[in-house]
Amino acid sequence: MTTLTFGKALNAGLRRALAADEKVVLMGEDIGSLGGVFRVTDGLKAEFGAHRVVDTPLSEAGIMGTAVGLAYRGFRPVVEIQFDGFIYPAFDQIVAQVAKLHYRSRGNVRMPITIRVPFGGGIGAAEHHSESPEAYFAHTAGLRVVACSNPADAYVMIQQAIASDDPVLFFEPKRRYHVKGEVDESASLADAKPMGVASVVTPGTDVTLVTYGALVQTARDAAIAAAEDGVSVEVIDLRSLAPVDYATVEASVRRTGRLVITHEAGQQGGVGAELAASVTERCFEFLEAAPVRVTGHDIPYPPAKLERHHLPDLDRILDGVDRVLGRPNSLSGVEA
Amino acid sequence: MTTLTFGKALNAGLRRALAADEKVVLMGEDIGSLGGVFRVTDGLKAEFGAHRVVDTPLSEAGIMGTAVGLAYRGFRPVVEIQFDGFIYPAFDQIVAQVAKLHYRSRGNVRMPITIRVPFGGGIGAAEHHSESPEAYFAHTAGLRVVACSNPADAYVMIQQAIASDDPVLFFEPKRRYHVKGEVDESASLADAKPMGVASVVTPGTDVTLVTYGALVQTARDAAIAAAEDGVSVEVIDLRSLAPVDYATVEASVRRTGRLVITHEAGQQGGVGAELAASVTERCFEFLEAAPVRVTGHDIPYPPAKLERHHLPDLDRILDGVDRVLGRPNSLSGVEA
Amino acid sequence: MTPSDRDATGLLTRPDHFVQLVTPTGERRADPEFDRWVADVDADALSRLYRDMSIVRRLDTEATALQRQGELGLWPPLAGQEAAQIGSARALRDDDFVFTSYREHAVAWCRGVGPAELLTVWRGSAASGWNPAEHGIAVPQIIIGAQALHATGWAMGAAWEGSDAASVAYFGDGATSEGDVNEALVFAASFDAPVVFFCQNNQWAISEPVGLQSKQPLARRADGFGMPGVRVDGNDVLAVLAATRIALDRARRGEGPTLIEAVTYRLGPHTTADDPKRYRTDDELAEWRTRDPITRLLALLTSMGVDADALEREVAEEAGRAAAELRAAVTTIPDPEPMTVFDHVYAEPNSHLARQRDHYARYLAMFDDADAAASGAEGGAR
Amino acid sequence: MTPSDRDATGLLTRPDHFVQLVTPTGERRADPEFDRWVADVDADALSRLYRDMSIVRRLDTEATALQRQGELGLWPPLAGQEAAQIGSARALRDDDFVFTSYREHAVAWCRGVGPAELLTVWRGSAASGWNPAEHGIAVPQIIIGAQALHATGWAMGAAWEGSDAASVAYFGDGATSEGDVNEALVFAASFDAPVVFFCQNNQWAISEPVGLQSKQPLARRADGFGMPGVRVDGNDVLAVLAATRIALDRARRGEGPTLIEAVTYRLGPHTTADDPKRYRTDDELAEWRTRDPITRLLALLTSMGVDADALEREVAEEAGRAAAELRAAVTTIPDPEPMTVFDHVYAEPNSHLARQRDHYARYLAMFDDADAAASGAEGGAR
Ligand SMILES: Cc1ncc(C[n+]2csc(CCOP(=O)(O)OP(=O)(O)O)c2C)c(N)n1
Ligand SMILES: Cc1ncc(C[n+]2csc(CCOP(=O)(O)OP(=O)(O)O)c2C)c(N)n1
Ligand SMILES: [Mg+2]
Ligand SMILES: [Mg+2]
Repeated sequence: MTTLTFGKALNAGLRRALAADEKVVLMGEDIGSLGGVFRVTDGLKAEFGAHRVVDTPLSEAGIMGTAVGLAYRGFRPVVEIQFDGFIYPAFDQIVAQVAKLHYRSRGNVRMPITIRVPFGGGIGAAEHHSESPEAYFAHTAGLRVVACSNPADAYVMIQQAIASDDPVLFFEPKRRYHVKGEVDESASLADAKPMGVASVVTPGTDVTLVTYGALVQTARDAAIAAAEDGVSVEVIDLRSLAPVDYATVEASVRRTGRLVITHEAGQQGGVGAELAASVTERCFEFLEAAPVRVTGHDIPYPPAKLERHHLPDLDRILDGVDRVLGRPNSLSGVEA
Repeated sequence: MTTLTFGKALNAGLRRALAADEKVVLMGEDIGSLGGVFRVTDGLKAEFGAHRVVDTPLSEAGIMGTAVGLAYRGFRPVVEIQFDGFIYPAFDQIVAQVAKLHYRSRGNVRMPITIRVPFGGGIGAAEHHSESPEAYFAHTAGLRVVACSNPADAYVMIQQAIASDDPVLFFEPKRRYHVKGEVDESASLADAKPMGVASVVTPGTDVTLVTYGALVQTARDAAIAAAEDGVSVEVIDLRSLAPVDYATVEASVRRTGRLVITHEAGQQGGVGAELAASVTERCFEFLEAAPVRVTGHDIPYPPAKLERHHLPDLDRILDGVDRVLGRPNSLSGVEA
Repeated sequence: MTPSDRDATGLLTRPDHFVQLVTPTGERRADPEFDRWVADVDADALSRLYRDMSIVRRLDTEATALQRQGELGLWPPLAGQEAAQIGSARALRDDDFVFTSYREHAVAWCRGVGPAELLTVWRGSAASGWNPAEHGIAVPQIIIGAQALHATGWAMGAAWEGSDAASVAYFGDGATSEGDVNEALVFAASFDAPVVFFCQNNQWAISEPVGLQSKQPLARRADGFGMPGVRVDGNDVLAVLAATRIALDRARRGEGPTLIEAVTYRLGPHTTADDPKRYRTDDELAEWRTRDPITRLLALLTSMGVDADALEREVAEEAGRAAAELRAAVTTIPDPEPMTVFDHVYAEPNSHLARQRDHYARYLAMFDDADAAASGAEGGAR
Repeated sequence: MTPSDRDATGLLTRPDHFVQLVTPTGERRADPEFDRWVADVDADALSRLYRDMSIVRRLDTEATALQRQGELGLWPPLAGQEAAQIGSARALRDDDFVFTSYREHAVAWCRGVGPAELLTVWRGSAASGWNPAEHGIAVPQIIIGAQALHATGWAMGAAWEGSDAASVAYFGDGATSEGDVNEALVFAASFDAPVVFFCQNNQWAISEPVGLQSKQPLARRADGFGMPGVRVDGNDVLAVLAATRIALDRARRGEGPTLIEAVTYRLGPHTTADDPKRYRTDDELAEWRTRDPITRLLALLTSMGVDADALEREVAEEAGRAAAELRAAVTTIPDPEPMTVFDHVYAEPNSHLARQRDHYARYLAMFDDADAAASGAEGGAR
């Protein structure tokens, strides 16, 4: 076990993937000499060379489109999108090419492309640097979408994503890059929990609280606070957003009968919408209350001084827990 | 009242909008001399000139980005995206610029841009010509998203969309372009039903069936078939997908206690997910069963000879009705 | 810059110059730079090119007919662009890789794609008709311009691997307005990628004339991106062959990308769904017919002493057989099984899709049950 | 093409030529084509440009300091690019419209944007600091290249309205690789849009040198798109002014777009979050410091007989006052009220957002209630 920051855990995972398979190439803006604006690829160009860790011209569609061509030739490109808000110029290449080419080629062409996206807010950034675009990709057939929440997962999951023969949107909660955790660098990938499986990170009995990415820590804190209030909250780190590990989620909801979902992205059509709808379909008889969503507002990401009024935090999550339990809450007495 | 096809009703609505406001300009590929590949803009260039009906170079981002500049100067651009599958190159300009500029400019810059998108399948088309991308936009704050289902609505709603000071994604069910209907060309816009309000197109008491676009007709047919089976289905044409007119939907579900949603787009994170989640939140106590979704599969749009195994049709909708009613259905006996 | 400014390979870097080795009436014009690249192309080789072009035109006509008869959902005819496609594709090696748009049937044909493979996608029977790895040609691309980036990425990878294989990106005049194509030029130049950008300027993008996309010859776009651009008569198969060989040679020698503009004309409609009468004149069409790539080659062969009548007859016969084969092939394309709609979405197991697949299978099974119950009665579960 | 190939306006169409009217040591170099465009720029006018440049540099330093002190969230310094920004922006009319990237503080300053307006967005206090209509300058653009299309659309509209106003799109060297910028060139050429594409080639896109984006001078990109391209010394305010005037004149006369590449250098970090030591050498920086745009202008003024010491003193004082004003202004920027987070998402009422807003108001009210209950106790509802 080594203690690593989230960012360094990713770096270590990328290094191992580069060493394990010479077809793995990293591509992106400023990932070489600079080591990425978050230093996630620090040192890798020096170690593996400019043909394995490739600084590209400034064009996201260009990066994604050439990654498709590289995949056609048998490479496993790992693409870094510098910030969440810069993924949209590559949207066409992602949804019409990366996501579809395996289907369009009847399985003859594989697109084992990993698309790394630092995502989410909470760092006081400028416009377009705090987006949570995961729902767009979870709605896109042909993609897998994962989000990691801690260094240990980051280290393993980035390797799993790269090893996957399907394209993976790999969301990294940028505000957690500096958080430290224990990482087992010696463990074998084969023994690791598959990236498609969710983690119950705090067991509980009264309410199931599902989240991913940066909010996993907030949800765990909320569970502790709720416990002080006599409410036992089970926190699930979803890890995979598409497909969702409903076995884990369902098992929990069947026990608790109550579901709260929280994410930074807006509510309307967010990942939480699918979760609420799917869990309702699967567990209707077990639900004591409608699933509650605690999300960012349906607004463009606000300026830094307002982001705390946008992002779900401990208090808002606890209010959601109160809502699902029918305890006094912000909407008490409001007509649904 | 005039009898017009869907396409001609749109043409008439566009003509009226062009005549009413000289700041209205139409932009797109092949919309001028050719009148659009579906002939929706037929004759308009001849009537209003090349500066009002503008054939553009072949670039969707270019069209959308210049439309933003035109809006900056006070124009009301109406952009045609030739087919649904070609909207993705413009995605960045839509979600990062069109959707956000009013917010980003603190209300100083308006983006009254109408984005016309022929959408959906059922016409035996080639790849990328049958997409249902509406959920991407419904998840994007700052946009309004509407879909029309009949000539009368098309005629009015296109004018309302153009008159709106907010950007509107305007989805036109391409397989209905040739369907005829009565259109009142003399009616004033001021008296028309707002485009944000849903329509109960078939009243019923047992099940609420919500849809939009091409499937409205299929849903109505399903209601007729169900009636023969003794089931009374209320069909709601949503018209506006963002925001959704929950007043109308809720009122219906409170009466029926059962909700079926159908759309062509995939299920995972589709518009139906939000509807199911929101209605469950708002009407939990009234629901007799979990909302049922009858949707396209979560696959890339399939080749023409398989599309009937992808698109919801009358039988699949009726199966959904059976599911929500707990009558014998395809999933009878299957563990949820 | 003077007209004699050429780079080391002898490739014209003045893209306004219009390279033509065979005139519309079939005369061979000497070109001090290009001639040596086709010095080996004797009457026999030219006859083979004539054969290629004649056959693909016949196949194209047949496919159009098949569409009119309802056997295909759609067909984008290539008629008029035979020299551009054959001349370029015949310059390729097996280990090169081609990324096309949707109209490059002749290129596919040169890559060994068979008739059923070719028609599958246009019949709507499956998402694609061939295995790209088998033929060294990607599945067709309908998103305008997207493949230019794919070709560039493939070429970057080939170079990184130390191979001297090259890729070719085919796209149209309209495609040059899309961001993707321009970004491909940027990446290719930056990485010295061994890719040939082959633009068939057929004068139209559906109803839009090339003048709406560009006020300059498209080949001139190359220089600003840092690569040579060359403008050839796209109806002159010899000029196209020479230009493509030069560009491929550059690529193989690590000198990077080249943009070729092949000036040609789409004689037919954009697709079988299009009516070109709405946007272009008969005169224009007639004018371009005089520059037909096939008749010009036959004229050249005649002037070289080849028995043109015999060749024409022989090739027409062969083309007829190929057309018959195509017609026969279309009906051999199997209709897809319903449940295959779920195949190949993912390369690995996917729990969500597996469940959806299972549910749909159960749904379909209802009809079997109902059918069984009604012992063969028509219709569905109700 | 020969070096004397110029179009009617006298604009160089050979973009490799590097236009410089004032050398780094402050000597005035004659240019037969450009001189007449700045014939009116006498010592007084030059002093005003010197004043502009000195003040914006001082403001830039102050803003960087404010960021270091935690008053701003981020600041992208313009130091080194004063001549490029002032020279171009001072060529504009009030009814022209400017679309910038994020680094064009000097352009904003020329457009009359005040200190608090300028800092608002970098402080994170609001989504934007000024009303574009009031100053003829759009809100800053962080999505690289997107604004090039906006400027083009605005210009198309201006021309359609019969106005002779023009727009300017500012973007960086890195931006030239994005599809949007290339598409803007396509649209602008196609519609003869009165837009000036003003590329500040400051040699770097964060850590990436311009050589990664292009192997050619960027101005050379223009020709292939059908417009003149001109390459000027971006640290020479006079050359920049001349080039911009020429381009604007072309635009106003309906002759369409122009691409200007202003060759300059970013002396500071990409933003206050960047450490340029990781990717560039001290030598390079030292070399560029010798080409400083401000000292060179002062040298020129001295050679023209202006009392440079006095001017320098006077302007330094004024710059000091402006900096103090900036510092004072930052604290006057109001912190936003929580509920304003919902303002301006839509121009028209929106039922969904209204409900969400109402729910959040109720949520916030809980804390007020709790606070009230605890009569002023710290913390939230619990
Ligand atoms: C991104 C995108 N936008 C629009 C279309 C619709 N479309 C299909 S072909 C075509 C014209 C293409 O013209 P060109 O590039 O010249 O190729 P050609 O058809 O002449 O071979 C258009 C606009 C598309 N397929 N993809
Ligand atoms: C679409 C997009 N991709 C990436 C970024 C991140 N980014 C911000 S500035 C920058 C470099 C821009 O370089 P250049 O265009 O030369 O402008 P400069 O900063 O030098 O003024 C990058 C990559 C972005 N803002 N937008
Ligand atoms: Mg064409
Ligand atoms: Mg730069």
